[in-house]
Amino acid sequence: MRDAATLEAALASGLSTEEFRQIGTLLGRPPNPTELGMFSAMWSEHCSYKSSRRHLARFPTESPRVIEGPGENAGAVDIGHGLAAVFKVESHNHPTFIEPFQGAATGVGGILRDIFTMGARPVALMNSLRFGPLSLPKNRALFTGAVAGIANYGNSMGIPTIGGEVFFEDCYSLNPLVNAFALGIAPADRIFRARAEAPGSPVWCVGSKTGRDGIHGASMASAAFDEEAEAKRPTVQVGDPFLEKLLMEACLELMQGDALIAVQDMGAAGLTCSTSEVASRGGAGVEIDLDHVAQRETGMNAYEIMLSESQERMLLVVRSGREAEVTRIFDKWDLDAAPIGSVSGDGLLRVRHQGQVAAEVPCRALTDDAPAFDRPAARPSWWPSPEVTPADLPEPTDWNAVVRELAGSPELASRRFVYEQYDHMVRSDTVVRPGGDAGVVRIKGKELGIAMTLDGNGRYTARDPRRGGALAVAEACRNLAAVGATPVGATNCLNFGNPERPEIMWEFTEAIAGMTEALEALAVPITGGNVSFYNETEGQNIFPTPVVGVVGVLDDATRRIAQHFAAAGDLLFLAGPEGGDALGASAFLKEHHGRTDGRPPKPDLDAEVRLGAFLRAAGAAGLAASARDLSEGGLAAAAVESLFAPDGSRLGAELQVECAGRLEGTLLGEGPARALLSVRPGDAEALAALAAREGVPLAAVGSVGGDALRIRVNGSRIVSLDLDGLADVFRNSLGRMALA
Amino acid sequence: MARFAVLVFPGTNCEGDVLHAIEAVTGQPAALVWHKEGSLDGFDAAVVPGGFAHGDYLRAGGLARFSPVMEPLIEMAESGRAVVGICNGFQILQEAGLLPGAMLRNVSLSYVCRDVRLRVEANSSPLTCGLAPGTTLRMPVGHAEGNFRADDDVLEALEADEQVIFRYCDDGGEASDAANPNGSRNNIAGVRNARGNVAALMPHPDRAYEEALGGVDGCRLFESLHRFTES
Amino acid sequence: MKFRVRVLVRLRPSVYDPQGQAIRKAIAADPRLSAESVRQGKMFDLEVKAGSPSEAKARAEEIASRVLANPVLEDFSVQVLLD
Amino acid sequence: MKFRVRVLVRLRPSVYDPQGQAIRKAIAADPRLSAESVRQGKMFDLEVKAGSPSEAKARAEEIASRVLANPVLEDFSVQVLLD
Ligand SMILES: Nc1ncnc2c1ncn2[C@@H]1O[C@H](COP(=O)(O)OP(=O)(O)O)[C@@H](O)[C@H]1O
Ligand SMILES: [Mg+2]
Repeated sequence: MRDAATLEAALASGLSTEEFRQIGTLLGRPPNPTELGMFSAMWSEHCSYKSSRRHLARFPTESPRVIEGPGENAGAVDIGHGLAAVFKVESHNHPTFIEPFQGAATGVGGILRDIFTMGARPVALMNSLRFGPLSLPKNRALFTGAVAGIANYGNSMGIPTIGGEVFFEDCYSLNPLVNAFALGIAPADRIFRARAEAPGSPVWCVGSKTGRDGIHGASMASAAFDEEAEAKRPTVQVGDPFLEKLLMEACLELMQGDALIAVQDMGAAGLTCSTSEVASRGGAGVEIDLDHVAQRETGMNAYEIMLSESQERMLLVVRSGREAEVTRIFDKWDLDAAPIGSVSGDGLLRVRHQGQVAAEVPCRALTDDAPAFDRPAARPSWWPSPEVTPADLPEPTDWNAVVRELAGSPELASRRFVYEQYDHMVRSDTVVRPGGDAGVVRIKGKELGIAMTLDGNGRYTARDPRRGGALAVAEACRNLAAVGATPVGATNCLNFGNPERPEIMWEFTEAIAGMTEALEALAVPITGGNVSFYNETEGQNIFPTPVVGVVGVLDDATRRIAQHFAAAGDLLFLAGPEGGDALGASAFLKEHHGRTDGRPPKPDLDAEVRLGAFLRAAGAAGLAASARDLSEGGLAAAAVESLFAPDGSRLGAELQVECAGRLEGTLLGEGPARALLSVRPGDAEALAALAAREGVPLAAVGSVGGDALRIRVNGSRIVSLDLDGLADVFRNSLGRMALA
Repeated sequence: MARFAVLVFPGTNCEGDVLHAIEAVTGQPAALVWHKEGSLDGFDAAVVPGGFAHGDYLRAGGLARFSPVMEPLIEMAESGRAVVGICNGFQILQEAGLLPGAMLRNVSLSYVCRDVRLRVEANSSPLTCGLAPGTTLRMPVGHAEGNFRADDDVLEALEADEQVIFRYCDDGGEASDAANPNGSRNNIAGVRNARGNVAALMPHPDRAYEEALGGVDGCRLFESLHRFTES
Repeated sequence: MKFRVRVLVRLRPSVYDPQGQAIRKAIAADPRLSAESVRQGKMFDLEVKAGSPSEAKARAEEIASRVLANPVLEDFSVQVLLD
Repeated sequence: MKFRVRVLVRLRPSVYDPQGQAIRKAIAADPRLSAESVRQGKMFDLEVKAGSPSEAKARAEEIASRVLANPVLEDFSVQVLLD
């Protein structure tokens, strides 16, 4: 083995003095440079969750439906019919900032591998995006590049992207967020796990060849950005969606039989992470010889091979004697596949290279023995932020202008520019397309539909992390209810700043507390997720941005609730508690007044539970012609969104509301637990009875029809916007800003 | 009874949709055929479905012609049986020389997935033989390279010979610029060969064959294809 | 022997080039830059086994005409790189 | 005066080129063709107004570094075409 690594080298690789000492204790000797590199990657924040692990333990993770909770490559829940939905969300923030197209694309590639390693065929994708304002050319390049990269990868894979979200705030200018979500379907009794048992079983490396790309990716994602990091930047990983498509087909074909013991994708920290995790989960060891790893470049040393983050690779643990099956299937798909070692019984990860032992480390030392901190958390002095009420604001005079401005604002304009670049129809199962509250895919040959949504509001969380966390969960569940679906499981991606700062840790723990309260109230278990810390560039931290992905089922997908107005003459109802006129941290404040302050609305979890039950019952009974949840932009935004259907058809509407004081709160307030429904006149009575039974207040707020969006307040018309003009503003503004 | 072959290249991703649509619409059997097959014996028609054959690397459809299955596919076309392409399948048939023209990148330079409206221009093809010219249909597109190009003289000949079978049009049936999702010359969305047995289009009838998907106009194309194989 | 050969593939002059157009616009948007026209093409660097430079060129021409260029839209040129 | 300038943009040697890989594999299926390696790049033909060839080259270099090449992944070279 090579010489011992020095403390200086350890510090330079991101480890602390204490961690370096601990490694020495675990090994009984100092590590050599290759081993140091392996520890540095595996003990990085990104791989070890050292600042977050204790706090994540607070999430509720159980329900009768949960098959696989946090800990595996992805979570899995039972959706009936003998099927499981396997899903997870993951961040690719730092790579996207370095190279938006490839960074975002490889984020999609990575999350898809997490799904098909579980034996599930991916059937849907979503993504949650945050960028700085589009007024800056750099942000436009990041935004358009990331969207094109996501499109390129998902479209090539033949998996529809059916939902997601995009927001713009100053704080993301130097630190954009790209969180990618994927969902797959597997037979509930054939979920693959990444556990290497059975010593002697061969270990294979399959897929792409290993190159020098992305070495240090894990540690990069665990450090704040500065100019020095920019200079150290690793070779960017280039995605190869074609190769991944073949890899997916080959793996899924192989998984039909029983030749495999375990499968683990290679993501962060590449071979190091996949071998040590697969072994330590199974209580085993692994011995590999790097000379057998197919290499794309010449002269790679052990350190480089062990830490390469070349994309589109998988580690397989094969049942002894079944190697021929692996060869046959990978040959069919023209993919490299080679045995590189075997499972051992000694618990060690032993790495040979060119006839020498290049590293020998207990697998558990890399994984389970990684440090875990309880970092100090401290509430910042500005908290709580003062409430904002209309009395603090100049009163708008021209409401036509206000509604038009908001309909075309970065916050509220249609995301068509984005989702039309994503193939959202491939697989011919998409029954609710993007542009609604949640996307829905059906399962051919069954009545079952799967609904999904991805939500988070960094502005809310920045002003009140606990409320923001709860509201993200509440909104996601509300979005599912608006299509008639029942939430069955959730995943989450926690995008935060530098955890070494006590106020960031406070944001983190508060957000988790809020999320937990809402998850418990709504009875939704967390089955996995991802934490992205160090979203800090040049000393500026992003808004704390938890993103929640919730998956729901529709037992009868034909009973889904439509997301757009269905027929002229239908009546409009606002369901949910009165007094939802909160304006703190709202879209209106931001887009009209240029302010992001104030306190977000107080979550009302009981009301959310009742609203959800009401919407599902209304959907099942066929009483709702359409539904939209109220969120950013309140009632006015929900109305605008409901006008323009994805097939190009459109219907006008007239909102009629009563308002004693200022109008802003009534039209644009973001109080939770509310939805806008359209209803056939003949069903109105039954709907009212249902609302009464479920304890949900219901107010008549107008009707569908006409060639304009009209708003009448206390009987007098204050808004009349013709549909052609409004359609252009709503549907085309984001594209115009992006391509300016 | 007609037997349909649905070809699968590495990177193809709409084979399941096409298979399902054919079976659901025509009630006839269809089978997936892997690109390494050297024969299409026993099939009455072949469909080349959408996706990203060979990743669409180099050019969309550009690398598929090296597959063994292309030889029997060309024979099938020469024998007068129906050969049909959808989206990437269109590009593959062009690259193989079975259909005229070539696809450039969309003028927007972006992938585009949305519903478009099509006008049937001629019923002299396996995809349109059951449809009256002038009929309009709605179905999704999904492509980045669907910008149909051919030299002026080629284009003139195609038009004169009624080889253009579909054009992008607006709700009123007009082939306007606004209705053109990719910049195709003459709003061309689908063409056939001179003999009238090979045809393709960029939009996806395989994504519009059930109400649940938001439209059923795609059924008419599969019904036509079925009728063509019976004649 | 191995030879390095460069193949350049261009859209024929009569063919509209949407990518070149978009780049020209992007250039025009930057006051420091300007270009009268832009045409985008593709470049391929091949390594080819052959007995002589002229044989390498012939092999690359075969590859270019069969694979790399689409004759409906494109022209190509081939050059053996002697380093 | 107008000059024609050619800019060649290549992936840096250490960067993986999936397109080149796939092309090499596909042509290996044709017994008449073979290449040891394929790397794909881009080519741009610009028309640039300048007082001299060297000024044209400098202008094109500016365009290449700001617009045509992605410095994270790519290198470029510029050549004034004298016809
Ligand atoms: N925010 C979170 N909530 C719940 N579970 C989480 C969260 N973040 C990470 N996890 C779980 O921790 C495990 C390790 O995550 P990660 O390292 O991102 O997986 P991968 O190795 O696939 O990248 C996974 O099982 C993941 O679901
Ligand atoms: Mg994983």
